[in-house]
Amino acid sequence: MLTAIIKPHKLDAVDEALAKLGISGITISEVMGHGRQKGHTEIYRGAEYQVSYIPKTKIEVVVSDDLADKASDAIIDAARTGNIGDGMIFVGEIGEAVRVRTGETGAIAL
Amino acid sequence: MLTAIIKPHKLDAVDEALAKLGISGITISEVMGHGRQKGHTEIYRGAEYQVSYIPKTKIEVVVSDDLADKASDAIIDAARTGNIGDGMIFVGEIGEAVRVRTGETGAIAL
Amino acid sequence: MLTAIIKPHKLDAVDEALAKLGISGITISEVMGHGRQKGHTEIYRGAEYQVSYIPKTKIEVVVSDDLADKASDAIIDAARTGNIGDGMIFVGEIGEAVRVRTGETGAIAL
Amino acid sequence: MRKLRLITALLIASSVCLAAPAALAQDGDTAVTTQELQFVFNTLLFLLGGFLVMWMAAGFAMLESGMVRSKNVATICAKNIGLYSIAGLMFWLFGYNLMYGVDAGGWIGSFTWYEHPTHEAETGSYAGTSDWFFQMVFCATAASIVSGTLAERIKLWPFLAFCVVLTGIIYPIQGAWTWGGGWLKEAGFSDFAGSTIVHSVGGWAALVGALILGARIGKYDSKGGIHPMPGSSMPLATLGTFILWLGWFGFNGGSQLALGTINDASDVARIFANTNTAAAAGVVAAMVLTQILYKKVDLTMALNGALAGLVSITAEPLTPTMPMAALIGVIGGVLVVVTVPLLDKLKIDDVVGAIPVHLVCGIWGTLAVPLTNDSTNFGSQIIGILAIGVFVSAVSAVLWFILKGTVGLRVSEEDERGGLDIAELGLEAYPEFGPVTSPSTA
Amino acid sequence: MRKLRLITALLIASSVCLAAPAALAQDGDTAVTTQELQFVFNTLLFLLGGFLVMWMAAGFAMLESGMVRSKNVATICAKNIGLYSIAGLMFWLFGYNLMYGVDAGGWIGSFTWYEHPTHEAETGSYAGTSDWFFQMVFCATAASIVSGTLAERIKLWPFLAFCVVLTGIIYPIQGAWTWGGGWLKEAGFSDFAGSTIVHSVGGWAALVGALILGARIGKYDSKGGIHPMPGSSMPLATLGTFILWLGWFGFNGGSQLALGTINDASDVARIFANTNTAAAAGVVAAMVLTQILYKKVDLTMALNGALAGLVSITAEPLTPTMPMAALIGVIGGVLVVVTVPLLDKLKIDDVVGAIPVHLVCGIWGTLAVPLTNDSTNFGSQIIGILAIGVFVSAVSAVLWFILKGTVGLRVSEEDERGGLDIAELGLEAYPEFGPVTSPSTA
Amino acid sequence: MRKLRLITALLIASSVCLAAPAALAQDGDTAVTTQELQFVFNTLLFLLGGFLVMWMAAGFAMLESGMVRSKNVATICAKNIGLYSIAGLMFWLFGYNLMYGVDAGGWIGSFTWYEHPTHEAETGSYAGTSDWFFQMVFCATAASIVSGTLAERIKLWPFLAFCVVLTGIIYPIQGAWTWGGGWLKEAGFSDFAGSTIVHSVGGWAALVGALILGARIGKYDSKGGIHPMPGSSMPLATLGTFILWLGWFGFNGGSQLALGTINDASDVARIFANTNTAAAAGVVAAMVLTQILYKKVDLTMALNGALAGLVSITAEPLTPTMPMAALIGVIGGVLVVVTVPLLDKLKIDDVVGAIPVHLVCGIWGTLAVPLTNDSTNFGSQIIGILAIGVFVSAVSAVLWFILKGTVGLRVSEEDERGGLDIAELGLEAYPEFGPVTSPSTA
Ligand SMILES: Nc1ncnc2c1ncn2[C@@H]1O[C@H](COP(=O)(O)OP(=O)(O)O)[C@@H](O)[C@H]1O
Ligand SMILES: Nc1ncnc2c1ncn2[C@@H]1O[C@H](COP(=O)(O)OP(=O)(O)O)[C@@H](O)[C@H]1O
Ligand SMILES: Nc1ncnc2c1ncn2[C@@H]1O[C@H](COP(=O)(O)OP(=O)(O)O)[C@@H](O)[C@H]1O
Repeated sequence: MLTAIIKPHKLDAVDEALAKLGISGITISEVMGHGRQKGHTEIYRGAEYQVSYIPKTKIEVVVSDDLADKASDAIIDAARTGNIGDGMIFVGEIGEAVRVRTGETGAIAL
Repeated sequence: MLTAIIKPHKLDAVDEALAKLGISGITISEVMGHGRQKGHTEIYRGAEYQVSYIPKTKIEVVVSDDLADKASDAIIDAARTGNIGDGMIFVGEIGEAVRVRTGETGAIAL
Repeated sequence: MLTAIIKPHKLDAVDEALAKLGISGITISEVMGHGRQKGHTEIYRGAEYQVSYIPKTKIEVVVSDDLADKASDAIIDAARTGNIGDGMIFVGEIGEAVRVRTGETGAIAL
Repeated sequence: MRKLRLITALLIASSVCLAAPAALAQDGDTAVTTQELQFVFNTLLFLLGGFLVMWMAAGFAMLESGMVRSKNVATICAKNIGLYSIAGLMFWLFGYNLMYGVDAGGWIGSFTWYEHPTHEAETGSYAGTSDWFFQMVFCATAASIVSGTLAERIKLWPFLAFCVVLTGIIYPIQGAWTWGGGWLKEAGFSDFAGSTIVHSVGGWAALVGALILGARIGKYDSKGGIHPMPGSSMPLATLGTFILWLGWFGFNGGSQLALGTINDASDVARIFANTNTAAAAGVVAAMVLTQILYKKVDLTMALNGALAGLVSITAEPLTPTMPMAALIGVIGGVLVVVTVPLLDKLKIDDVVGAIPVHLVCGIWGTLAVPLTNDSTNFGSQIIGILAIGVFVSAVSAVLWFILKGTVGLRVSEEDERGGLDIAELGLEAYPEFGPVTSPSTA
Repeated sequence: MRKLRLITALLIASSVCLAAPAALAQDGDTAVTTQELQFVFNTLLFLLGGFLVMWMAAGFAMLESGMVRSKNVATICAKNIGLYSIAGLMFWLFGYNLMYGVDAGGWIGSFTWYEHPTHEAETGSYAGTSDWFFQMVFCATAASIVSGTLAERIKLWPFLAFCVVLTGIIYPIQGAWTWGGGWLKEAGFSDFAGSTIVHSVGGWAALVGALILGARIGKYDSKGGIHPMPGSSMPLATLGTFILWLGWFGFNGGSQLALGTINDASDVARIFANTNTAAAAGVVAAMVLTQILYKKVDLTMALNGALAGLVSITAEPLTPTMPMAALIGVIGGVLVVVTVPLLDKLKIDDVVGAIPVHLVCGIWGTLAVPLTNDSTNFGSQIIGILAIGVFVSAVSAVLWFILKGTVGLRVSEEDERGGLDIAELGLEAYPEFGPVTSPSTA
Repeated sequence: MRKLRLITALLIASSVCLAAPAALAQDGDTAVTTQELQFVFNTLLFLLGGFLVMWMAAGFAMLESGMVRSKNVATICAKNIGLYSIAGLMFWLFGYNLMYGVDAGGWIGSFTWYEHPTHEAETGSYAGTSDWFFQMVFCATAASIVSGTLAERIKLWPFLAFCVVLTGIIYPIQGAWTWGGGWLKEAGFSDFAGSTIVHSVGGWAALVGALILGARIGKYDSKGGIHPMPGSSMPLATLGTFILWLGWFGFNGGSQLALGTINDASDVARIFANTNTAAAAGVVAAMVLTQILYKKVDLTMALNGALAGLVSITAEPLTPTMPMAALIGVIGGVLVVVTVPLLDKLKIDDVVGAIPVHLVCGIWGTLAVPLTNDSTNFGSQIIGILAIGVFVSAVSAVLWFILKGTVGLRVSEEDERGGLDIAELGLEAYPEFGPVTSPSTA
């Protein structure tokens, strides 16, 4: 499973890049975070405060092992702006994937 | 850890099915996604557009290894409608589970 | 990867505790769940109903293996109130972590 | 040349009048007559009352938007602006003349459309069209009531089709019986501003609709369990209630139908005060009672309590003293708190509580008239309530069944689960705020 | 038979008048008299002004709903509809006669309830009950001010209990001193529409309450840090401000108390214009000043700026020229921008900025009266400000302490963290829109 | 001593009048004269109409808040309250005298500010300042129109700078030509309440602005694709539409400019009815047409349909019969449904549909005047439309270009993506409700 944290407006590009690899299954959610990019300061009614978390989009894609590297590269290509806050990709192992509708498992389910 | 992406209105049924297995710990979140079900087209103010992502509910349940298969089956049974968009279950490994309140670890923590 | 489910108002304390360990990368999201804490009953327009899910904050932190235990302890310290609903920490393995902006991988990327 | 137009008008006027500054009656032909003065004041009251009641359409839209789940909010908005528009057209095409073209003691007016009178024809004590406007917004109110009860499951177009008949035919016919001077008027029935004639009418149509349509999926389970489906926005529901409260001053105050004398003006003032007092009492009653019954105040009941007080005082906002107005409102508030769960027991699914508020309190308010108004009696009041109830329910039932049997009333199960907004409008009310998954929003 | 009723009335009238179309004064007994005409116009002004001010209750509800965090929104709605209802009942039960039943130069009226006068008793220049209605909504306004400051931590019922005393006793007693014709009136104090008598009164009660109640958990840290807790909905806060702005035309314009002459009508117009100008100037001042100070416009300050301008002009909306109205508003806007962070420095936690807006600008507006109104003087103005400030603060403090010592004022820490909506009402304002976890919403 | 003040006034009055209860004209010197009566009624109409139109500012704010994405909602609120405030100040400083200080047949009034007339100077048929107030809110309306079209990308201050000139110079100058009694009036151009003079003016300024500013990032792709960006809150958009609809009764009804005679009062009533009918017809037309074209009702089009009907009837709300009013509204509704996608084809990005509603229907409504008003002709109407269109477009274009070339009109790409709220105000409209990531909100 690839978990990517990207800038929200890059979602379209990433999705298209994955589609080109034939990857159609994707789950996204809205997250917030900080990394090297540490948020910024705002003023509300005269008081400064720290906005610590920047909105990001999290993408989860389960792919067969052979596609993992390609997918990872595709995401990086599509999501990179070169500016701080571009995000991270984490690659994890999935023991099994099951399609609820059919009960299929493994690569065929993806 | 079982990660299931299901249709939102199936959450109740899944939760009950898990409860029957004695699984009480569950974390849910709201996600969107597409798989074989590719979204649909809408018209807004005269312009067509693609709604690419369908709202889904993500369920995360950490169970001891012996319960994993049963839990997976229970989820499939409860969440299946037989129609497209029923979702996926991903089974992953958790190194350790710690209960914050007590510091207990392992199966006893779940 | 550490996945922690904590009480929302403990986020600040946890974030600070991690920062003290030099951990700056963190991704948070809003989830709901139940564990031993089983929700509560409310009345709406004269009808009782079960609020099954309690709002929680999910924290995901990818750290190098050597920091994992310290981080886990730090989270527990900061998030514990001793009351029910304090949450869980799940420790999983990440195969690889890539920084989108730079393409760096491994511990240096974190 | 808006300014100049006026100045010219003034010059013309002053060439006649200012030359004779002595005033109104000095020179009978050109000065303002009593009739003219009354005409202007009464017309003004109709227009003021009318725009306030028109504003109630927004109140219903907001109340209902706040009380439905987010997946059905855009549809309820569409229904509300649609039904107000339909009422505006139907009350012109048929409604007004059906209602006010009736013979004294009669049953039904004429199927003709309303036309603006010429200036020369304006010999009454108010502008004809100001009355049309005022009566039209009442008609729209009746339809607004229905949309709330049937929300979250009825299809858009069949609902609007029902509104066409309700506002064009059903409402005006029964309205003719009393306000048009028909047989119920002669039978002694009294309903000052429409507890029965407006609110119960909407309530009956809603009740019959709810029975025929059935409850929302998941609202009642087979074991007798009730599954609340909390409204998506309490501030919008509160805003809607305040809008309705404001509009009600026009609703009841305008129903005095005249303003230009000491008696009329002070009566309108009295109506304002009694209306406010009943609503306030309804709120307090509902808050106290829910605190006692459930150990927590239920905001939605407090909001319903305000409307309960308002509906209850509507049949007679003039004759009560302040304590009586408060009492009438308190009973309204209590009725709502008691009736809402009762309907749930009967598995009648009323999304916003329109039946308790408009039907139950409408009946209560109408029955309460003889308590303070000596020229009325319980017998006539009951006749009116029954006659209108039977008529509206029967015709509505036929209409709902016809719609059900032909185009169908209810969206598919899948559409209901996914929300009417996507199914009926193809858009979301709040596309960027995801609904949190919870069983109650299943 | 609403239409027929009118027609009958007309026939009766015309049998007398139309036969003598020459008009009003031809036949002294039946025609409209000057007194009658003034009566109708003045009553109409009270009713118009009254419903506009009533609408301000919705404005406060929306402004406060938008300025609190989502977990407290339903509770603030409940407080607002509750307090308006309580004001409506208390001002009937005690308030009006306490305020307007005072002897000339006196201190307090009578503890009796208000009763509608009979038609025969309507010999004044306006309907008695129209005045009751108009004065009642002012009383409600004072209470609305308090709810905003104390939001997000005060318990529902103790707050409402405070409102019972505020609207039934505190407000009317001090109101009697000036508007009732009591001692402050004789001392030369002048407050046209209530910068002090309404707005500061709410402001003092809120300030004392905030001191006794303490700040919200997490608002101020031990190191002197201030942690803003941004409001949940800027469009609702904006809507609330616009509603208040609209209602203010009734607030200030209606306080002319008469409409039926050229002088009165043109004075009301002048009040409308000055009121609008001061508000507009307050907005522009707040926007420019926040841009200068913080390099960004602060919308919440701009909204406060509008209200600051409105409160500032309220003590004397008639005598200023347009440039003076603008200046009064500009200073109001500046005061708000400066005072909001000052209160934070003092760790006085005012959720919506009601103290800067209603108390600070209320004082400023009252002090500004002699700048444009020659019949007033600074000494009397200061006496009025102090007398009312001391009285309201002292009685409020006693009351807050009694409530604190008995039922308790503040929700538990856990309830405050989890939100008052769940704790006090058992429901959520927006059950489907999850609050994003962020430190500021901790 | 508010109550006492009145009583005193009454005593003075009655010492003169009540002694002579026979009434108004008995004693010419003290009684109410016809002029006085007309003065009061007309002033009242201006004040009523004025506050209703003022309320439209809130309507635009809510409509636009609902139609933009949540990341830009607070900014659109700031723009709306800012522009209304600026209009209030500029129309005082320059606008009114530029517009109404013009010579008959002239081109421009004087650059002087408006001053309240003294009581003695009030010899007209309405209070001077009531007219100022009424005309000022019209001016604000024109500016409100612009903010919607240019939302989500234009910088706050440059937008407000444009509003300064629009409300202080552009609007009043062209307004002088017709309503001020200038050359267009003499050329026979007729625009009762401002389809062209208010709505098209805003529409032209918006169109030119949209062309110069360009579309939002991602709205149109290079392959001709159109990417809708759905509005964040349908209930707020609906509320805004209802507010505008309500305000329009003041807009059109108040433009009768007189109320105190049978003819005027019945004309105002007729205007109310026609206005409502056109709006209702616009809604129904838009709903039916979107159903036919797209198989689903488009709520945003239905809302635009209401406004389309309202704008269309504004140039002549008095002379049409009801069927004609309905027809004018239907055509307005159809025009909007057809024009919205057309603009998208032309890559003119109008966030809320202000150009179809206010410009296209403004032209249509102005052209439709001669259909029902025999004293007008198509030639004059076209001259007026063109003259005003060319003037406003040209001056606006120059102004937009100057702003673009100096301070810049548009936020940076990053700020636009992240939302104007963070970039321009440093706050979020809904800080606790995260926007769901979706391509359309990219
Ligand atoms: N170690 C980590 N664990 C979890 N999430 C991380 C980690 N590091 C970064 N992130 C996520 O990635 C996002 C972007 O990271 P950031 O460091 O700001 O970007 P960049 O890679 O450009 O330095 C953060 O907002 C956070 O959500
Ligand atoms: N390979 C995948 N990786 C991540 N999420 C997936 C994947 N495949 C499917 N999903 C998730 O499961 C949901 C349902 O999948 P879909 O293919 O539509 O259903 P079905 O199993 O009926 O074909 C999607 O919306 C997406 O959130
Ligand atoms: N087995 C589990 N799998 C997934 N999430 C869990 C599990 N157990 C607990 N959780 C999450 O942790 C949260 C707190 O757990 P709970 O059991 O209530 O707390 P405590 O540890 O104090 O007993 C739950 O709301 C749920 O989101």
